[in-house]
Amino acid sequence: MIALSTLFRRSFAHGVHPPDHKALTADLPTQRIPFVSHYVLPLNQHLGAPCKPVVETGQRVERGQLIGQPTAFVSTSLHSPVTGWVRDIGRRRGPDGDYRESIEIEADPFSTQRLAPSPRPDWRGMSVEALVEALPHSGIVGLGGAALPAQVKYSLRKGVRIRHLIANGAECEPYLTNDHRVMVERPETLLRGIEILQTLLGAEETIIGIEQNKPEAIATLRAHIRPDQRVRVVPLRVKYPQGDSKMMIRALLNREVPAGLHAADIGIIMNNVSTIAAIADWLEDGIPYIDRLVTVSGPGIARPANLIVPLGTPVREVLRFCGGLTEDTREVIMGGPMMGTPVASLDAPILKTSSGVLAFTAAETARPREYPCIRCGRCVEACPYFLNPSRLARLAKARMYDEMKRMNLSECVECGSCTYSCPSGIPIVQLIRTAKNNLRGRKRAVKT
Amino acid sequence: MNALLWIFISALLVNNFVLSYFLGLCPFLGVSGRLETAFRLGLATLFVMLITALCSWLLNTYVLIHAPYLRIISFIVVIASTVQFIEMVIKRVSPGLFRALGIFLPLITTNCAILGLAIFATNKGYGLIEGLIYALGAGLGFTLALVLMAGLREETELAPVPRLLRGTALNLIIAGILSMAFMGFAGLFSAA
Amino acid sequence: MSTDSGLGLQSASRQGREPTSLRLILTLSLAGLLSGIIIVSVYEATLPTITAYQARMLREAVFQVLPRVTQSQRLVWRDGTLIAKDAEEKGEAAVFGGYDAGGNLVGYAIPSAGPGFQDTITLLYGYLPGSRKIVGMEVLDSRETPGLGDKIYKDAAFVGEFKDLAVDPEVRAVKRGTGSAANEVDAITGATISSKAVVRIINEGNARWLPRLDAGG
Amino acid sequence: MTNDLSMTNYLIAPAIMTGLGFSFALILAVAYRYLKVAEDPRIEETEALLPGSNCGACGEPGCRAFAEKLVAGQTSPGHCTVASPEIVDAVAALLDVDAGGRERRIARLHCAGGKAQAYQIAEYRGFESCRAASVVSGGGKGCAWGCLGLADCKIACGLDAIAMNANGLPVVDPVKCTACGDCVDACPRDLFELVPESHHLFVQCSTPLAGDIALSLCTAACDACGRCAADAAPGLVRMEDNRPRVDYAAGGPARPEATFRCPTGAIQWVSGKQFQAQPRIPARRGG
Amino acid sequence: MKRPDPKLLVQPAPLLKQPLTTSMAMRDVLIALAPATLAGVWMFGLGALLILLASIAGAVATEWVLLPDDERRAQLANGSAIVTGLLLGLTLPPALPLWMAFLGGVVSIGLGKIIWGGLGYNLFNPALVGRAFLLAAFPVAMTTWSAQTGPTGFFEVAASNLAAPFMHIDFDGVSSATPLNLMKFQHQSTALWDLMIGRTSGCIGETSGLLLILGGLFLAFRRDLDWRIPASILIAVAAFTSLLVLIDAERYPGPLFSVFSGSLLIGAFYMASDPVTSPLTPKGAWIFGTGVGLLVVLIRVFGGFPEGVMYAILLMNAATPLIDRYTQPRVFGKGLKSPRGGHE
Amino acid sequence: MPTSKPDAYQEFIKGLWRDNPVFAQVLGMCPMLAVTNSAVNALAMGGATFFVLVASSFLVSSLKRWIPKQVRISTYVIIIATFVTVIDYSLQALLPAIHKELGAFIPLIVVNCMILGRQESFASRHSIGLAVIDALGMAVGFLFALLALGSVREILGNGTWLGLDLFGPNFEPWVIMVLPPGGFLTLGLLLLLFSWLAERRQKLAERLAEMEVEGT
Ligand SMILES: Cc1cc2nc3c(=O)[nH]c(=O)nc-3n(C[C@H](O)[C@H](O)[C@H](O)COP(=O)(O)O)c2cc1C
Ligand SMILES: Cc1cc2nc3c(=O)[nH]c(=O)nc-3n(C[C@H](O)[C@H](O)[C@H](O)COP(=O)(O)O)c2cc1C
Ligand SMILES: Cc1cc2nc3c(=O)[nH]c(=O)nc-3n(C[C@H](O)[C@H](O)[C@H](O)COP(=O)(O)O)c2cc1C
Ligand SMILES: Cc1cc2nc3c(=O)[nH]c(=O)nc-3n(C[C@H](O)[C@H](O)[C@H](O)CO)c2cc1C
Ligand code: SF4
Ligand code: SF4
Ligand code: SF4
Ligand code: SF4
Ligand code: FES
Repeated sequence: MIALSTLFRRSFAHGVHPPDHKALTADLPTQRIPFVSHYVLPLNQHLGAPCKPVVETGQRVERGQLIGQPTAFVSTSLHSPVTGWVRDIGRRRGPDGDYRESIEIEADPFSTQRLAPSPRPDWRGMSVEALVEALPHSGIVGLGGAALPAQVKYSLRKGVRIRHLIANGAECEPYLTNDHRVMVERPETLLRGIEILQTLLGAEETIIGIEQNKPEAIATLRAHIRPDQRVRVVPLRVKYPQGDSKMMIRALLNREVPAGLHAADIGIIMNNVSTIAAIADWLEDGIPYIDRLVTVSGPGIARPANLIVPLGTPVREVLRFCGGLTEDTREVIMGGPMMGTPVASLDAPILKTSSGVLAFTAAETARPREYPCIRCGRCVEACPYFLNPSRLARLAKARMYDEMKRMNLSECVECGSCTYSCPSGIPIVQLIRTAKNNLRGRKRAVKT
Repeated sequence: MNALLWIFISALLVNNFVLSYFLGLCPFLGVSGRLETAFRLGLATLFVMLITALCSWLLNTYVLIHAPYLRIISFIVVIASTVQFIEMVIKRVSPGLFRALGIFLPLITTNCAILGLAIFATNKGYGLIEGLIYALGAGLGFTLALVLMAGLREETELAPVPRLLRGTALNLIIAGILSMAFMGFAGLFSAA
Repeated sequence: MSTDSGLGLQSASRQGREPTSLRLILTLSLAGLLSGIIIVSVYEATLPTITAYQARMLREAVFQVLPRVTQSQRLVWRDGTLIAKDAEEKGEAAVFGGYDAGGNLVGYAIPSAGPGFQDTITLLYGYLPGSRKIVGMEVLDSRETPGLGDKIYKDAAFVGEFKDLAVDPEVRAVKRGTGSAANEVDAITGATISSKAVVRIINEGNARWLPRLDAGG
Repeated sequence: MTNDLSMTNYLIAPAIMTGLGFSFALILAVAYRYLKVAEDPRIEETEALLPGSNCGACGEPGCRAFAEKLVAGQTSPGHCTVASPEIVDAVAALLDVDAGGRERRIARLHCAGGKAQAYQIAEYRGFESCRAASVVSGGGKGCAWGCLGLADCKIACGLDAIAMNANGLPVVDPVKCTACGDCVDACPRDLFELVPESHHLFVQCSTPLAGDIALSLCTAACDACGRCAADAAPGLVRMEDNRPRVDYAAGGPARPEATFRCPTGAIQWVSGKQFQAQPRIPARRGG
Repeated sequence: MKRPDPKLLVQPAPLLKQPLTTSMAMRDVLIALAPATLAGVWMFGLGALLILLASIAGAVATEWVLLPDDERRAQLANGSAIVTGLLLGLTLPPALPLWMAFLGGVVSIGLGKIIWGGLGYNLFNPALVGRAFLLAAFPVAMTTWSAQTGPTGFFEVAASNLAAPFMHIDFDGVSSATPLNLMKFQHQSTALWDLMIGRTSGCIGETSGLLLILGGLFLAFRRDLDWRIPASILIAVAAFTSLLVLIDAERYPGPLFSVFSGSLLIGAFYMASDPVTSPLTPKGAWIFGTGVGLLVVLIRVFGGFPEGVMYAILLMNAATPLIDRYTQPRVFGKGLKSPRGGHE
Repeated sequence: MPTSKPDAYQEFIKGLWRDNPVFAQVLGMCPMLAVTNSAVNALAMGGATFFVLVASSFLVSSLKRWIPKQVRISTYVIIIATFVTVIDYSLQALLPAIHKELGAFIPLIVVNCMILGRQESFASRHSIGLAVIDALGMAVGFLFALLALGSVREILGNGTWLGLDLFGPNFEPWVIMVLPPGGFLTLGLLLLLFSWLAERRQKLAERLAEMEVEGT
């Protein structure tokens, strides 16, 4: 029955249907992880320029205190997630293997860790420009994965009128359920945030797009929407990558965002539901972005959970709280299984974008031998952007990167649908990423 | 079947100059690396073939009846000079056209598809119209073979072809398979 | 210096000593002159042998397709009659009259050509106007497949079919063993197309020549 | 054939041929006069040197086009398959405007952290390419600056000048290397530098980490102790972001002494191939 | 530093993987072909089975010899060589000398696959390269069709099957014309039902039309082949022949006859649809299939051969790189009229 | 002008193998493929090319001083075409059967890139003696290649060699060998063989050199 109705739901073209594995954590209420002794806070947890430390080694900091200041428009602040002392400012290994300039904080074991609300602007009667001014002080970035400092999206180009606000509750990555928990546990906050943004942007309507496999979220939100609010919840087919902004816009509004443009350029602003809730927290209660909701899951985790984790907590501590890794764990991923980053070391800290910590065992990480591409076309039929992943991979293997550019390499969002569906086991996305990396500047220094 | 149509189809497919007569192999093997270039070379060849058909008919009709023994030498000299003259004119008149097609002219004149065309057309006793149709078929057939070959070769660039085979050896084998496929056209429109 | 100027002149020579156009023209003319002389000498030297050979081959072919013939004469159709003419002329079709020792006309050897399986087939066949029969056929030129199509001249049985073949009504090629009327030829198994092509070429020759031969003979 | 006819032939043939030669030479001479288009004279000269087979094997439509590309610097003489080495040299000599003058350079690697020295903290599985590995958590290598050992540089080197040694490091053959810079472009970690052949003092490490952190990742790392800078001639070696920079222009002379007190061997006196501390003494065989 | 952690693996995302492998696709093809293969062996006798074994042996042995040591096992294990050998065998006449079938397997893999760089890189269908080679090399043997033996004559192996390598033995069995031969050279049609259930002479695997369709649907259902290719071939053949019938019903074969006769079905479902050698793009698949269909009819009706499926597929294989190149789908968000003027 | 040490033997021998016009330089492919469906035809074509190449090289190198650079190629073409006509008529008179087989391909010797190439790159730059020796080497190399190809094609395609029956009456000829695809395929495989041999030789030489170094 559900299957039938699924078929008739609007969606985008192509895409894949990986098993969602959400049952592991979907019903687990969020809980707060205890404070640990050390926190590592990289200065660039967002797109754009790293922030600049405003504290010194040895200095005491309070929970919620500003420790890093934005250095550019595309940049944001950083706040201390604990009360304690700055132990060092230097290079630390980030989750992706690079060493980044970071602030290391040692928690004060005897502190109450009470959060002192920051001064916050009054959003009522505020203009969008003022919102753009204010948001960098919150440290909020897009929590849907891109980590774009929140204000950037609202600095609209001249002449652009926003008609739709879209709250992205798709959470199409398998395993992850933190957006789901936000929608189930904090519907008022989310709707408050929507109200604020909708008012400030002057949008006619807000659409909350939720994949059908989260009936509880759909029901909860529908129950909380007041009749006077111009907010709709639209269930979407379960299909990856439903949560990608352009795909979701296609699914909800049947519009195609032209390549090279942003949603805003066609009058749409999209935010992740968690981002919107974080904005509400900041504008209503003055809470800066210091805690991250993390889904800890996967076959390698003893006790899966949805956790509220202070930024900078080492992955190892998160795992320890969940009972540690099982014996046969082979790989730990930060983020979702489709787009996440494997971590090389458990010392890596939780960042603003770390929506999940997933552990996989030998069974999931085993790969059948890679065969040459047999041009079966499954990747072509999977790619939501209508690229030709088979050819891109072939060109990448022949190291013909410039030719790849002509095959629209830059349009690939690295969603991984192609790799997921390839029977020959070709690491297509990795090849694509390699090519992009190569083209981006052959002599780019990876480290700072 | 209409005789002219048969002449055309025969030269285009059945007796394709490259794949069945082995004519014009130098450009076929040399300049089929990239599709763009191959296509333009094909067009230029078509053009030279038409000129050749005209020249050889003129020579046959007005000169060689008096001196048949000068066939080879007069064909080559007249065709080469005419093409060169045209090349100069093109270069002068339209540098764009010259860039696109003209640069191929010298390569084409010294290949045997051109002389072969003149000699075959003479051997078959074609008149002016038949000769031109023949040249059209042969030129288009040459272009077809070249373009197909270029498409295939561009693809092999991406393949882990055994090192020793890379280059001419592989290209010849591809040509062999292509020629095998073209055998399917044998008897086209001539079957009783 | 370049080949795109293969036969011409190009910009300043590297040595800076540019020969006059006259010198170039002279060189080429001289080369042409010499080559003309060489070629014509060889031509003259070989011509008798070549023409003799060609004539012999032609005669042999005619004798092959017309039994009991000892002389032949090239005939062309002009103004409604057949006239003897040895020199070839472009675009003018000819047949060969075959005569016995007594100088009496035995029959005609008719050349004809047309598309075969691969390429044009050229053949010569002997025709007796009196009995309206074909009495011999020889393929002069073809590119048919070795082992298959080439049976049209290598397969004695097939060639034998044309030793006594009525031309009325049209000659027909039929599958081996399916009846054999006087005007029917058994096609070669595996080379039906070539066989049919031979028959068609003969029919075309007949259509062109028989009315004339019957009229002008 | 009558004698008569052959006599005519003897007249006709030379006449026609002379006529042909004459008239075409004439037409072309005239055409040349009036249709001439100015061109770079070097194209002529280059083409004169080429074999002139117009075979197209070089991928260009004829020798002329090839010569044009050569002069334009878009191809190299070696692409002509027919030309003998002498011809290739002659062409190269004709076109190479800045032959001589600059000192010969070779590619050197700023890393000595092979398998035996640098820790692999995680196992990498994926496309065997340094750049591909570098986008997957740094390929699991502890040092985020060090060589990944998956041979992108070797593959990029069209001249076969790079070989991977048993330790997983690329070794440049100074004889074959032409300093084309392909390896510099290929390396995702930017470890190659083109240095003059005569420069011997060279730092084989790129980490900006210092002290124990650096050493915890790689035993060959520079721990930024600064001794080399102190021991070298003034100005020759500067510490910059925890890395010694050797600048031959800034001071001198360079001497092997600067390397003597380095605790890790990160700074080396390099001559010939890298990573071969002593030149191998050929084994003596009987007779 | 002490490391209590397990040594982790860093393997790029996505970590999830659809449970599909190349070997599974090959296995599916073998399953799909099984009914038609069994039917062929049943109808043509033990000789047919020997031919299939010989061609598979040729293919597998060649792969074994020509592949580098470290790739041998894995490449053979994926089963593509077996598929190639089997498909080649199914398109051979039942009375062919076994050594020719073996040679066909060798050529299929040697010239059809290995020289291109192996699995996935060949641009022509390997089985058809082998078959085209055999047809051009031994035209007589390859166009001599023996009649069906049926269950009674199952164990009678034709003498010609057993000719010594490089030699031939004259065909002893009753040679019998295929429906297409009858059509082309005698203008005789064959009863449709006989065509469908395979009561005709022809290649080992081509006769039983219904079983071939069954297997083809299985493959299409499993998405091992692009349904557009067989669909467009059948549509093109049917449409073209219908047109001809409209012009002269006496002279030209009708659409149903054309679809069920000869190797059209095995070609459309199993050979034209070989993913490696057919276009990747949906639009390309339509063009490819239509091209095959038109060429088949062109060769059958106007050409020198009674059957044109093999040549049609090879010719379209040659055009595949070009088709793919010019039928890339429109990339999402590209080529739209931008809301703010200008393109992209 | 490249000035290499003229060594007659070297000049001759290089054309046979190292610089073989067909296998190494890939020139003159058209006549090579078109007429090699039998060894006899290959010999005849090789012989005709031999004559034209040697004669033209002789004439070109002896006249090189008097030919102005600007009309060099035109003159070469005229010279070559003259010799081709000569051989065309001679064959027709002396070996009419073979002439019929080779048919239209004799005239095409004029445009055999190898011949013009030799004039351009060698004959016009060297003394008469060297030019002739070089031409001899190249021509023999060409003949050798033609014969190799023609033999393979005839033996497999017809079961005969130079007309001699090799395998008895039951041999099944591989017709494809005498058809166009057979020409392409065989030459492709021969080229493969050539490069394999060349590589093996080079490897051997390298190993020898290494051993010498170590031995000292
Ligand atoms: C392949 C892909 C999948 C995505 N999936 C989701 C998702 O499931 N949920 C989500 O909120 N954002 C997802 N995003 C990010 C959205 O495109 C979009 O950036 C985000 O919703 C914007 O909100 P933010 O700025 O608040 O992060 C995905 C992006 C990509 C490229
Ligand atoms: C400098 C910069 C400016 C951007 N401006 C906008 C913008 O005005 N509107 C918008 O929707 N996204 C903007 N983005 C968003 C990014 O393009 C990012 O991909 C965006 O979040 C869309 O992806 P997602 O929707 O999948 O997260 C900007 C990004 C950068 C780096
Ligand atoms: C390589 C090859 C070459 C062929 N050559 C000829 C040929 O030259 N002449 C011909 O009539 N048939 C030739 N055929 C056979 C025809 O295609 C066709 O099958 C045959 O004429 C049918 O005749 P049948 O009905 O007597 O078997 C050839 C077939 C092949 C495979
Ligand atoms: C649906 C399908 C059809 C195939 N058809 C053929 C075929 O016709 N001929 C062949 O040699 N291999 C075929 N294969 C096997 C495989 O793709 C073939 O060996 C590759 O062409 C070798 O690179 C097929 C495989 C699949 C999945
Ligand atoms: S990763 Fe890129 S190419 Fe692959 S499916 Fe996603 S968008 Fe398409
Ligand atoms: S899914 Fe894999 S095997 Fe299939 S076409 Fe794409 S890359 Fe090739
Ligand atoms: S030097 Fe660079 S490119 Fe070469 S192996 Fe090391 S990391 Fe790879
Ligand atoms: S001496 Fe060695 S360790 Fe110390 S700074 Fe110099 S290179 Fe680094
Ligand atoms: S030999 Fe034919 S084109 Fe060169």
